[in-house]
Amino acid sequence: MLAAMGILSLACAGIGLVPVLMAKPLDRVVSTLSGTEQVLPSLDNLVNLSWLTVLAIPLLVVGFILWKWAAATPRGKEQPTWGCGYLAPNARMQYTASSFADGLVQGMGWVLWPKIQGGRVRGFFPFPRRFQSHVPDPVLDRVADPGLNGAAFLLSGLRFLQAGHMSIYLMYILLTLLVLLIWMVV
Amino acid sequence: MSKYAFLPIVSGQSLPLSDIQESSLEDFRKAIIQGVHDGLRLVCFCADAELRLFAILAEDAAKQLRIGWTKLAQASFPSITPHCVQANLFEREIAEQFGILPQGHPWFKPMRFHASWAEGRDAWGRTTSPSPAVMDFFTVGGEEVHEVAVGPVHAGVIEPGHFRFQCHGETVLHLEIALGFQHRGIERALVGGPNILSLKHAETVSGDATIAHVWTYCRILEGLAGVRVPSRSEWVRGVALELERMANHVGDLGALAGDVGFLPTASFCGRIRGDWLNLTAAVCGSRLGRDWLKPGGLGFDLEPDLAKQLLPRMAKAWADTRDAIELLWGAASVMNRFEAAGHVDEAQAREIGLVGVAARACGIALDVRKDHPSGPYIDHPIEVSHAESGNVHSRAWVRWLELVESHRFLLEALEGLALAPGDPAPPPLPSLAPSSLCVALTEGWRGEVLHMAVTDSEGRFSRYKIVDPSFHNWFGVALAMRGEQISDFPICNKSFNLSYCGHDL
Amino acid sequence: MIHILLSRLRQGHRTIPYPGSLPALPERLRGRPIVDVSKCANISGANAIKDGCQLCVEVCPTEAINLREGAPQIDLGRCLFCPECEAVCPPGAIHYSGEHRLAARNREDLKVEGGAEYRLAKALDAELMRVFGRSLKLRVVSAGGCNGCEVDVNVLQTITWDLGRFGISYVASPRHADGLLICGPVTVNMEEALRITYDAIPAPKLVIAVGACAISGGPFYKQSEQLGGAASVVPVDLFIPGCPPHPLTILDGLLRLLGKLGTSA
Amino acid sequence: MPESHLVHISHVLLHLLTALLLPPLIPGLINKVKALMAGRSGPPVLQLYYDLAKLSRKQAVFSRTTTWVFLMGPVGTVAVGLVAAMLVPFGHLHAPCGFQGDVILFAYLFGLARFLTVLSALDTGSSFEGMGAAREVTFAALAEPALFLGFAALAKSTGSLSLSTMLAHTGPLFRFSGPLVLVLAGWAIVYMAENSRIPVDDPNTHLELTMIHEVMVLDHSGRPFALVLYGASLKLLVLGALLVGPILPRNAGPLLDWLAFYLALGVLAAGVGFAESIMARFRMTKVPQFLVAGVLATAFAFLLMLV
Repeated sequence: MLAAMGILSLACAGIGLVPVLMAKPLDRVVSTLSGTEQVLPSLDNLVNLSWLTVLAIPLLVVGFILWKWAAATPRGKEQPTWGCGYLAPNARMQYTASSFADGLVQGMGWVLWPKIQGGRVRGFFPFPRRFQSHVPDPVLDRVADPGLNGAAFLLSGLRFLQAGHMSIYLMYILLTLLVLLIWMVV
Repeated sequence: MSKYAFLPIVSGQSLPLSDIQESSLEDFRKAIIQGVHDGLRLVCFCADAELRLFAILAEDAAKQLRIGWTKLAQASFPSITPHCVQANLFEREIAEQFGILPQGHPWFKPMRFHASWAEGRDAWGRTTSPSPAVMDFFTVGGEEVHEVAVGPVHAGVIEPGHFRFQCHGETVLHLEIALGFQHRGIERALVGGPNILSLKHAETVSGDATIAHVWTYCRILEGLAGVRVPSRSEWVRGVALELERMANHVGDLGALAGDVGFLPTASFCGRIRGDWLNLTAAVCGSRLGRDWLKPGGLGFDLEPDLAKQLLPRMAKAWADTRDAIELLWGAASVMNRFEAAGHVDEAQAREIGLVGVAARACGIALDVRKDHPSGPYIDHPIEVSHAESGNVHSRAWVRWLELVESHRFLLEALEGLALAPGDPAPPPLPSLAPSSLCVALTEGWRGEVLHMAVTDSEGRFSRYKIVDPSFHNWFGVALAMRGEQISDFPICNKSFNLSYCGHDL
Repeated sequence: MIHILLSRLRQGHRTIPYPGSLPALPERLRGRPIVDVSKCANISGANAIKDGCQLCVEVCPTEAINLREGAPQIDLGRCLFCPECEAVCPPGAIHYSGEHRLAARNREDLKVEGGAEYRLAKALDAELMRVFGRSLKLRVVSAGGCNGCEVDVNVLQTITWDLGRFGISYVASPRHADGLLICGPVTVNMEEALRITYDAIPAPKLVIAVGACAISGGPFYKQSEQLGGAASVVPVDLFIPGCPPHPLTILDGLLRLLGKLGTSA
Repeated sequence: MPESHLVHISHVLLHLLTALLLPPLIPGLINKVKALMAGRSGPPVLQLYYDLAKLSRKQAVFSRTTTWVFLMGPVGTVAVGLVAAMLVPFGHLHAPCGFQGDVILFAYLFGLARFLTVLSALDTGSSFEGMGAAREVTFAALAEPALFLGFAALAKSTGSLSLSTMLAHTGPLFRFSGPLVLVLAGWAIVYMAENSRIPVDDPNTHLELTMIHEVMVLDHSGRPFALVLYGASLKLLVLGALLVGPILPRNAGPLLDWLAFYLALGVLAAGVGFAESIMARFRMTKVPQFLVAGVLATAFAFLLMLV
């Protein structure tokens, strides 16, 4: 898993840093697929890709110099992350992934309809609670799944047609042929 | 005979302990639960080293307090908190200070994280000294929730405290507050007093509310010593208290503007607050009013000449204040922010016993200056300012209304003082009544400041209890954040602007 | 918008021209106390009290006054600048001046004696000055005081004092800071947090203790709940006495440290 | 060497020097304007230069939990910012590097910088920095379409996909027309969001819970932090050049062109300072609406160019 991700990210970095190398082969793929010489403007011409490469070098050089300069800073003793001087920080004080996404989830709430449980604390001396939120996939969970389930439910009503007797199936074929014949004549 | 077993008493009154009949534990609990159920407020509930429990209920409508006490047979009693939320912190304090266990307390956690005062008796059975703010916090379980732990060292120039948010994304599911970092032992230090340090300790309960606490402390001593303060001196004390209110409210409104990034009011108010502080400094040499008040009278008088000098300076400061704060109400972008955050409803506010600006912003017209008046407020009543919505805007608006009212009071007082000749320096205070109890309330700029002292057979404090308004109100901050955006916490917190040191003592 | 511009016109430019000229200080401001040994009843012949006079020592709430060779020596690190000693002294040997300059680099320099010159804070050495001369970011840590010092530390950011124009500002993260500004006596409960914050600041770093609490424990010096000042936890480079110090006193200390005021007393 | 080459080289040199040295001046200017509006003297205009000089001499404290990724954020931001600066025309006509399609590179360079900053923030494990990172990506998801739609409108107007042509030769029809105003309005919103200015973020309140950008760099110190600060000011310059590009007079002569450019940047900084002085910051939940307004403005511009 990690190796595959690593290879992909390396490829991304490669395309990002030296896009010139990728432009020609990509153009060839496009022209082969489309069958003609030039359907789309050549990627090579649209963006002056060699510039990107030229700029990537100073970016890396500047980055390297700054890195050296910043890393060469005299270092004091390592300390815990600043936590307002509190004595007993714990693991629950790390920001969570769900919280990280919450801003966008709330913002897109009209599409995503997040399901939230246990968010409200009531009473002066409340009992410990659990908070749980879940964002169903709007396409899969909200359209595709219910849609297919609904279809399955409706269609299951037609189950009786599947009697399992060869003769009845033959009759279906005959009826179909008849219908087609009538339709052709009309 | 009233339906409450507790003895009526007024703010500033001292009486021998023997005059207050001891209740049985059962009656004591009943009186508190029934009283709070009927709309009285639990304003003080504490223990002392002899396992006595004292409770004071405020019957605001009748302008009086009700006091009762009981002596425990052992170091535990059935918790009142399940029936009366206002007892929550008081009971945890009692447990922490004297190792007395409130059995069945639903939220039994330390509140200041110090070792028990009672040798070898700890309510949690701890043997080592506790680590601050290290406790079992309320958690909302689930892998998606993250906790945000803020403090003790906060971003701004703010006192230390620990805030634990249960969050999902930007939404706060729950906030729990753990304080105690400022605990420096003031109540313990006052036992055995008054001595030469006691006045300084009263001044430093909460530095920004120096006058409110010192005045209350002075009234305790004056009550116990049976001294009456000349009315002119009381006027001057009123000036001190209202100047303190002016400076802090102006500062708070500026800071609220700053927290929403509204530069004009933030910049102007920051400076104008200094003008009000400097008016205080003109009288006593200290911008916070240190050494201005003294038991029995004043440390520094506000002579007629000085009063005349202060009037034009105050007029200038007031003109600037109006100008700067009116910008706030005119800025739609600010109003949007203020109205959106930090809501506490009136029922909640009553149940948890909010006081001061925070309570008045929820529509509870509660003000010690009107409900338990003393000194200049008896003859020159103030009008209680309040708002209805219980959000950040209401708390800001109440501050503004109070500024207007305090300015009116100051103008009247300074004009009066400019004509009245000064009082002679107060004579040294006679010794305090032995085996007595005195309680005094003052409406500081944050809200109700309560001090209660019990003296021993030699007239020394055997117990000195301080209840800063912050003690009641921190719970309000936590409630106001439920379901809110975490990015609104700073303005929400600032709109309460509670004292950490006043809570931690 | 028009209202805002009009307001700006009315409010005007309000940054004080300090250090070019001194702002008006309250007349009753209790600045640096002055001990006039010649008037002291414990020493001089004319006023001498037979068994020796200890009144100032006795009324001082924080034991800031000691008798050295008979004459009072006031430790400004402990002094709360209350009027007790001045009021009690029969011949008026102790007197508060309006002098706001109080900051010192060493704890020992905070002692006021009759005749001796007060050693004000010296600037940083050349090496540190090269680093911090034009840019000093401070992390303020409130460690158990009464929030009085915080009030006046905060005030320096307002338009009147405008700390930023000297290249000094307060920052949120200790990683971004060049020093700690500590208020409060350092409670037991804040000790570890203070240490964590100090360690989180990259070297070279400065520590500034503001107020009597941060220098000596202030009015809480007898309490076991506190540690008696910042120096008990971290090395302190600048002491600014007061309870709380006037903003001008704090500003004077900071500017002195950065060599922006010269060395004259 | 012919004279025209010398002139060209001197322009490139000036461009390079501007990109390297000018950025820290911009926050200084903004702060000065804000100070004047507040009625204070304010920090010196050169304060950020002083800060950078100090930070380069200081030690850095690294968090135990961080890895090399932590350093990638600041380094990447500056490296990427400098390269992006080479694509945008500053004063006179062309940028040092201009080619068809550089606009896409430009946009993705910023994406790359953001990605590195976010990674670097997440590397610390702090809940504050995670919070900042989440805010950054959420808002970026709305700011980027506005940038692209603006580019699309300009591309349609100039028939070019090179920033130098798009910004410097917008064509007489497009210039001072409705679509341009819409593009600039949309980009102004992007400018405020990307540079963490009011009303989106507040660079002055250093409160962990409310910030977007600064909260992501709470753990950086010393030289890496210097790079963060410098990178942020570089972004002000580059996006500023983008914003003032289409309205600058070109071909008035090299000297005047450069002067006009610097002046326009100064006016922009003053404008930002002024805007920050008169309005409050939005509530965090309102920020997306504000950004969507930017997207809509640029989308309208693009539609207007199509018809």
